Amino acid sequence: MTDNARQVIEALLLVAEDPLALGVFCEVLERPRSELEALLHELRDDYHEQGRGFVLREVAGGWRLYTHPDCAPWLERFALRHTRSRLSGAALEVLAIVAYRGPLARAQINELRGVESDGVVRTLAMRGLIEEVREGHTTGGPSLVAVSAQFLERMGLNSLDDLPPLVEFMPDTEAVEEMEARLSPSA
Amino acid sequence: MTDNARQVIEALLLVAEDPLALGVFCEVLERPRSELEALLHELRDDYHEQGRGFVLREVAGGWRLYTHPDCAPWLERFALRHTRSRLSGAALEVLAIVAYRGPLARAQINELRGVESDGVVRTLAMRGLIEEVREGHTTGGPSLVAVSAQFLERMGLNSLDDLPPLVEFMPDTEAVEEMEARLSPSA
Amino acid sequence: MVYEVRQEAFEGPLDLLLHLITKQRVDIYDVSLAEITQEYLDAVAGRPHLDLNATTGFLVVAATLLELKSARLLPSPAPEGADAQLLEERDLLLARLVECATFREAGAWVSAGLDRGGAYIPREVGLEPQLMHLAPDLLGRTTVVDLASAAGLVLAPRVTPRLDTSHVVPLRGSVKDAIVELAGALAAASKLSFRDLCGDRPEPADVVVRFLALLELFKAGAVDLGQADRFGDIDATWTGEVGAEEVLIELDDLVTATGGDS
Repeated sequence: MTDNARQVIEALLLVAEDPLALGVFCEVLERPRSELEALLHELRDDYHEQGRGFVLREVAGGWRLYTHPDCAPWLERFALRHTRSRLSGAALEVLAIVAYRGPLARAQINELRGVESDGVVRTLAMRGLIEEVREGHTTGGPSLVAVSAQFLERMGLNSLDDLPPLVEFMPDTEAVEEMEARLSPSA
Repeated sequence: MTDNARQVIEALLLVAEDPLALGVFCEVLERPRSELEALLHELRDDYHEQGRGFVLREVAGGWRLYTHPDCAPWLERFALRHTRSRLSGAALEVLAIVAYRGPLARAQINELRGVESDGVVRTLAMRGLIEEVREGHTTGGPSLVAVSAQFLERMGLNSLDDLPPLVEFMPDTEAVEEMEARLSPSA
Repeated sequence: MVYEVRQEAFEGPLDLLLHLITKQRVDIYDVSLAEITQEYLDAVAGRPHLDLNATTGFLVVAATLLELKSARLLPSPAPEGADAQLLEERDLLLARLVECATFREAGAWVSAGLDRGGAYIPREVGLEPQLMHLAPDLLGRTTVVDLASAAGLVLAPRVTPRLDTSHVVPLRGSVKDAIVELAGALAAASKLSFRDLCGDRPEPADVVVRFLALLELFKAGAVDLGQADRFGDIDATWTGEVGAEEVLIELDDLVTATGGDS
């Protein structure tokens, strides 16, 4: 019966259009989480060891099949769509702010960057990388933005907890001291 | 290098929405038909022997991955309860193109998306959201697709004129800015 | 001292300030506002039209710099209080700059992550036809806005990666063609406005090419130019003294003489 569960897991992964949460497997298969989780890990390792053209990844709170990154050049030849246009520096900054400080209001983004960023926010929302959420699900509350599940998926993150601590990106003490010196009125 | 070809074949099968003709594999991999055909047969037998949840079948002049028939009962349960009640990104894109640019030929959709979309078009037609119309109601004219009355009704639109103007939804194209910068002598 | 203040390169005053400070090229209190202003005006003068966003952005930058500078230059009547206030302002500004630099770095990390993630292509084929009828309503919560957003993205002009060919002069042939075309039109009508000469071609590149062609014709003495008022339309009158052929020969000579790098 374990073999069968494994088979059904693979079939489910084949028809899924989003990362599938562990809970979905549990419900469909009516088996305990621990067992299914073990099977998913086993499958992932299996594909890896057998050098398959697909990989199983746990991202954005679920499991999904992806093509192996080594195959990307051939797939680009097959599907032009995947040559994505790159984001501007401004867009990446806003995306980082929303990932680390979100959910937050547009006005807060503007304030953090010291420049009006509504256009960039709109572009990111249209690309599905960020989305509007409402505080406490009440209507009439302030409209806040947060990163989307699609963003997590694209980044290969399971949740926002997997983001590296922001402190890693801070300029080092030396650079800060230098900035400070240059800003001092007595400089 | 054979291993790699096998890997790329699997990756192609994973992303394909329609059966892939042998010629497609040849084109992408630049390898002889006989070699690739042998690999496809090998893969098919592989999946069968390993008792995978998916099978590789040669149908309609091409190769495609299907779920294993034994898994059907579980997949039905999944389809009833867990398929998301929203369109996939690809389906939404095609529907948007047909709504804003239709009636248009399938080839035009593929061109606009930069990727073969016949499978998605078929799905949307099957669900009654788009339908085939004939230019000038003549027989033998090119087959065009347009959104259906059911689609309008479901979206709460009176006619296609009620769609919001597209210009509001165009991203702030970095491309336009870049072009402008290139024209300006100070760039 | 050379300042590299290009409006399009900076996203607001914080960005500019961060650049000026981290480049270690200038002390912000030494920044010559007059020079920055002049450089900016030069850049603006070369643009086909004035970008309101960039212009107001510049005003914000200039005002920020002016504020910082005046705070430093003005003698403070009550040194202690004023110093404390200045220090406080400085600390606030420093904190914002550090934040700005941090998120820029984080953005670079996000970029690398998106690139890496882009190599993984998800399976998104979905249910097989025989199961499709079991799935809930496909349109679900799809709104008109979702639809329009998807259309906006997929129908927007596609950004394609391309080689930077800006070092190649792309319009020379076109200028020649335009000279022949304009000379023909002017010889026939004897007098035409620039607007007429551009005809129904609203493309900025075409307008530029025609303008350059008109200047060449003027330089060679083939046309006389007149402009009734500032920003008004330009009238071109065919002198009949020089033909298009001669203008072209002269242009070729010029190109050869300057090593083809005009």
